[in-house]
Amino acid sequence: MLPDVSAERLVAIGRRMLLIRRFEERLITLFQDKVFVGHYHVYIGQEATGVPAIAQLRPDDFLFSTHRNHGHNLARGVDPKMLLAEILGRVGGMSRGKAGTLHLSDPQRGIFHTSAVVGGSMPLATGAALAGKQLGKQQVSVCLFGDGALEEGAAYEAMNLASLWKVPIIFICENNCLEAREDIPGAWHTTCLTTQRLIDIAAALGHSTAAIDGGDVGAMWSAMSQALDRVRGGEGPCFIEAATIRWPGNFGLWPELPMGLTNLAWVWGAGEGPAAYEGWFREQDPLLRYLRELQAAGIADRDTILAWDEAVRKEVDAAAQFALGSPSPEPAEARRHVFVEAGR
Amino acid sequence: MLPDVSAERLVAIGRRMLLIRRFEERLITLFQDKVFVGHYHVYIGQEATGVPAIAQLRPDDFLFSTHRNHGHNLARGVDPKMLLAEILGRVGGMSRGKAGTLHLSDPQRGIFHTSAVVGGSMPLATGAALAGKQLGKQQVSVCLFGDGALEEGAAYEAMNLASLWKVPIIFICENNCLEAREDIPGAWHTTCLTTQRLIDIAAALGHSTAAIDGGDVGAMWSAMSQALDRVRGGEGPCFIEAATIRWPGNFGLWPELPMGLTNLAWVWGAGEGPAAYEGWFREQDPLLRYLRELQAAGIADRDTILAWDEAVRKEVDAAAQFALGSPSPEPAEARRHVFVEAGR
Amino acid sequence: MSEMTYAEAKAAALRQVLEEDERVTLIGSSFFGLSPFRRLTDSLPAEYPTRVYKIPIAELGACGCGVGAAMAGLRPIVDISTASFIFEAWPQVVNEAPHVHYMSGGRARAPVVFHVLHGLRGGGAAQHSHSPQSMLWNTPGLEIVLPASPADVKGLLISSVRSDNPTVFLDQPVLFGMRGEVPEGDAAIPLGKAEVKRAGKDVTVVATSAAVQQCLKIAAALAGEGIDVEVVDPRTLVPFDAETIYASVGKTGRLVIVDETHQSCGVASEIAARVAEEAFDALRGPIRRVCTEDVPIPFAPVLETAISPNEEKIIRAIKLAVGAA
Amino acid sequence: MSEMTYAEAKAAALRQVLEEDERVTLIGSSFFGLSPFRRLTDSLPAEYPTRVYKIPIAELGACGCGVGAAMAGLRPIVDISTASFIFEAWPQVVNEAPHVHYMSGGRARAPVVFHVLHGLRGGGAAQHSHSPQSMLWNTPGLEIVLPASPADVKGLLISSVRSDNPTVFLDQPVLFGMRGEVPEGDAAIPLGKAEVKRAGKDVTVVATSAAVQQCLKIAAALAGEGIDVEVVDPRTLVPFDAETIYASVGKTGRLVIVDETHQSCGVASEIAARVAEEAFDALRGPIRRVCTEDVPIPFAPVLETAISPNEEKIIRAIKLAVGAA
Ligand SMILES: Cc1ncc(C[n+]2csc(CCOP(=O)(O)OP(=O)(O)O)c2C)c(N)n1
Ligand SMILES: Cc1ncc(C[n+]2csc(CCOP(=O)(O)OP(=O)(O)O)c2C)c(N)n1
Ligand SMILES: [Mg+2]
Ligand SMILES: [Mg+2]
Repeated sequence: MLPDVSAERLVAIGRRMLLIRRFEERLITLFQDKVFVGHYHVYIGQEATGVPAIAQLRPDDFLFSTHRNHGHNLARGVDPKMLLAEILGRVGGMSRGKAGTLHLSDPQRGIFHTSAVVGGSMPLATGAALAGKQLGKQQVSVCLFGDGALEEGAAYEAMNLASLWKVPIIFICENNCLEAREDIPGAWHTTCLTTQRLIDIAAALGHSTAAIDGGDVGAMWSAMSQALDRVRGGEGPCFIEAATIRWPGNFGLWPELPMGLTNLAWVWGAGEGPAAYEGWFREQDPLLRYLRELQAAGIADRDTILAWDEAVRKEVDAAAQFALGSPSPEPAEARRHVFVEAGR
Repeated sequence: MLPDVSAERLVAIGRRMLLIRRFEERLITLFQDKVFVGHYHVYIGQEATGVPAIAQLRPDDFLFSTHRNHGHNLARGVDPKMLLAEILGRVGGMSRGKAGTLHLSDPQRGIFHTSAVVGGSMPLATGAALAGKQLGKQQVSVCLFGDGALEEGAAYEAMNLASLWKVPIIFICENNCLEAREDIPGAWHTTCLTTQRLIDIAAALGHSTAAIDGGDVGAMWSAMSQALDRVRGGEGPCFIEAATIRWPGNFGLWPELPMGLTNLAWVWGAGEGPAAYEGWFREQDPLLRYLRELQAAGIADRDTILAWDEAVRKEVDAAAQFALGSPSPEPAEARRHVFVEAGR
Repeated sequence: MSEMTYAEAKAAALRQVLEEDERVTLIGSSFFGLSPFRRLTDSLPAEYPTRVYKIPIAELGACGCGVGAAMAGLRPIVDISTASFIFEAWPQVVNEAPHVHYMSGGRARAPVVFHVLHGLRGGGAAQHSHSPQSMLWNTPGLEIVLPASPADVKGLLISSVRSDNPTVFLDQPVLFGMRGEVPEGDAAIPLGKAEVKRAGKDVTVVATSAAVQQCLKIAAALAGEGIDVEVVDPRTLVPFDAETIYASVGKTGRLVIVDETHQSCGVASEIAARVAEEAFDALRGPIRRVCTEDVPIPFAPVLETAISPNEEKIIRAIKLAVGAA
Repeated sequence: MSEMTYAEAKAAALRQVLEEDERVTLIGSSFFGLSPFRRLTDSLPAEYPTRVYKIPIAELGACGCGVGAAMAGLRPIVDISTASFIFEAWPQVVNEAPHVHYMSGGRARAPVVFHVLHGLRGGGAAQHSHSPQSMLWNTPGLEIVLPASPADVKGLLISSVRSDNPTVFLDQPVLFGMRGEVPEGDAAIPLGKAEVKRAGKDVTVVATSAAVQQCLKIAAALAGEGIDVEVVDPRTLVPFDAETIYASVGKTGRLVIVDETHQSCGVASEIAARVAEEAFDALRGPIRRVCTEDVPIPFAPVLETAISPNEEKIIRAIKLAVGAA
């Protein structure tokens, strides 16, 4: 279902989703080329959750992400060049190479700090919401996290505090435990939570809740717009559970591309792909699903979509060129910014 | 309502409740006499929860308590002499004066260690239940805690683990937030939980739940016996919320005796008391409530009850004499038992 | 100057920062724990109804909220009361707050203050008696403040709240009733300046928090025996004013360190290691530490005293240091 | 004796303790994190289906369960993998486990092992690179084990599980691939015995964990320059074998300490403080520490190396110590 918004916004959403996809695909190939170290997490398969949610924020709202943060940053409009340079540990990155993939941030866009500790962002986001309330500018704090976060006690403390103080926060749980290969609703393969309806917990703690199909841009759009109305109106926290089907390349910490790069011909049913993943690219992939909806609604035809792709790929090429061209930081950089020195 | 058990058991329950009451009252006067240091918490007003719950345990079951642990220890049959000596920091105490009021334990009775950290005992008790399951002797772990524990993340992690592993555990939340002076159901004066039905949380995490009147011995008895059947049968965790009316002497950490010592004449409607606390001693006090039930059922008359009281007071006198006569430990005691030395 | 108790000076500082900056927000407000001095701040929630938040028993959540609120523009003071319970908040205190500025490459900041009451309290036993400052010192990115007098608590609390960095403010409740002179007006004391609390020539005693006052008393007594003790109070562990300590050791050649953290990897260990590294040539004898022994804290008062850095142990260490034992 | 990798020796120890004592129970089982060596223990859940428990992302709950299960009669090993996440479990690790035996006056015990992978890993950045051993050393009641070779990991892991005390077992994944001789049969190594890993007469280098192997390589290289380095590995911090270190310093008169914890209140601070207190007269020059600098861990490899106790810094410290710089 398409969100009920202008064609321009619909197009912007699709292009942003495509940018995330191509960015992450490029990242995987860069890692395979041993261009950077560490473990990392990509956002492929969850584009339909983050993009329509984040697209509705005001510039001065606050955004909190997790270890799986590239897509959220791109959705918020962070420069892909600096983002990629940071992931590669280069001085051209937003944090001059000190943060890497796990701690991407852009304070000017309300992304102050990313915790890669599972559950860690939920108290932080609640505190930012408190500031939003206190500062009187109706700023909202949005906190995205995985289903795993609800295994950590921090999540409950944060949800209780948010509810107690009635702060303007939206918790969005991206539940990616529905396996693409065994997509039985309720079969939570990677989570160890004993509940099957995550919203029950939030509801018990006084949140207004919604459970939606996280692969459906329209569903996310409307859940989010309702939640925003509610929290900006001072009615206290909302909790949205977005169930996303797990992308088959999400092998633990080091993703792979089992289907190769996404073939946009899959949008219009053409193009071959590995038989094992037919279910994914014919039905489940949220990017392809959305592009098919745009096509069906007459908003974008095949050529338009291919033209977007070309533009996006150029943007990603430029980002890669910038990042690869940016040097490693000087060793002395390591000793800067431990403390704020000014004004002391 | 009286539990459906033999008169002997009914009597034993009443006498144990009375022992707890007189023990705690004596303790308050000892503190006022500056006989011991620190802050402490008494069990007055919650006797109808702990006693019938703990009375049903097997000798080899495990029991976990909190900062408010005197009553649970006495209910389990711990020697009042050593208990009091420990609270006073004397060498005759079970832990030779090292534990004090906050950390009373009696490993032989399955009380291995008492955490005075709010929420701290819930993971410990879950682990003991795991051992109970693993060792194959059908041992059950029982964990008593206050409503405040559900404000700590530890509680949720423990409840989820217990449910996931289906270990034999009974969580008993003694919710003492119903103020005696303003006993409106749902008015949670001291807690900061946003939910008003604590069992909803446990239910969302897969527990079998029951919410009962914690001032009613019979209600507690049957909730507990059902829970024990269930967990010993390997069906996974139970969660009981026992709502107890807050005893008016429970002023934060240093209790007082605003009505003086409990006057048993209040059982049969005689005896004066401070007008401000009429509601408490005429209706709410769980000890008096239970004794009235025994009297009404013809199990104990006035003289019998007074005779119990005399015996209990003698036991408490003896405990006080023992504890006060026990010396402070030698300084060198402080350096013993940091590590198990034998068998290394 | 006016004379007041440590507790009054602390309450005055709180009111001053609340007055001067409306971003200052209290998340929890038991700054005097359960001591009778709590009356001094009991009315804060009523005085600042929109700026004081009551917290559930959720230290991790509360500290995380403090960090988040700080990043988003407030100046929160999170009160944990008993220092032992900062452990519940450890992931936020040591693995979020100190990394905000650094991981952002200097673009974000988290000017939060975590307030705790540390140390042996008489009957606190193993779980309510912690002095977590050395664990915190092992965490780069946190400022650590340990006041030891009425003037210091006022001046250092003001500077902690004004600081742009995450700061842990620890005080020892035994100091609450102590009286002393406190300067009027903006009495801020910069973080990172040690104070020679008593000048002396025979031996340097570096003491922290309540141990400072204990050592000053002992120094006065030992003066009568002809031992001239210099007492240096670092006041903040981060930033740390090592120079003042090196200068003192340069003068006396003898060093005793008195501190309430457990001995192994404690505050005294770090100070000893720095001096053994940077001022070794000035030392004329072994460095001696008087700390809480490496034992969980027992309940009974006699046991608590036995393992604490008590007067007897301090005097013995000083006498050994000056060769008078 | 047979030659094997550190990872193989560790896996062998795990199988040995599981075989010899059916109370041994695994709560979590990622003993090799995400390294390829995980294949060595991948089959444990299938081999011991009733004795291996999968855990949710709930470190506090899992560690608490380990302590509770230990008190009630099991011998649990709780695996936290990345050491940074032991902070989530801090209240159970530092404020429950170490107090069980003591608070019970010697009647209860908590023979649990907490297993973590510590240290700089290359790209772990601020939140995945911790070495919490010094914070743990500040907590009386915990045994702390830091193996540095295939023989040590096997022998120390067996003893950790057999110990009646709560024990934190930390290893550095960079060691997994190292090959070395491991004795056959019951290869248990008692906790509390340091090992002189290389004898030398010019300078004592006390190193821990992976730094031991790093220092042995450097020592071999410096031998060519005529500097004879003695490398001492304490192997366990608690119990701590200070005597072996004092004896070594007594012989060399020079001390360099190399360790991966952050410098302030780190493991090296404690060792330095003890020597400056107990073996001062043997010292012929300043004690030098080479640690991770007091900076959050940065992501970029060049930055991580810059703040780590790297080869260049170790060599410089040794040369300064022996007066060759
Ligand atoms: C406290 C903590 N424990 C463990 C980890 C290691 N870890 C990183 S990602 C991850 C899985 C998280 O699952 P989920 O929250 O559902 O997010 P997803 O990766 O599925 O998007 C784990 C366990 C961590 N980062 N933090
Ligand atoms: C983690 C932690 N934080 C704070 C405290 C201080 N404290 C002791 S008792 C108590 C109230 C507990 O309330 P509840 O659990 O409902 O038990 P009750 O005293 O009402 O029986 C608090 C906050 C503590 N012991 N542990
Ligand atoms: Mg997930
Ligand atoms: Mg309560």
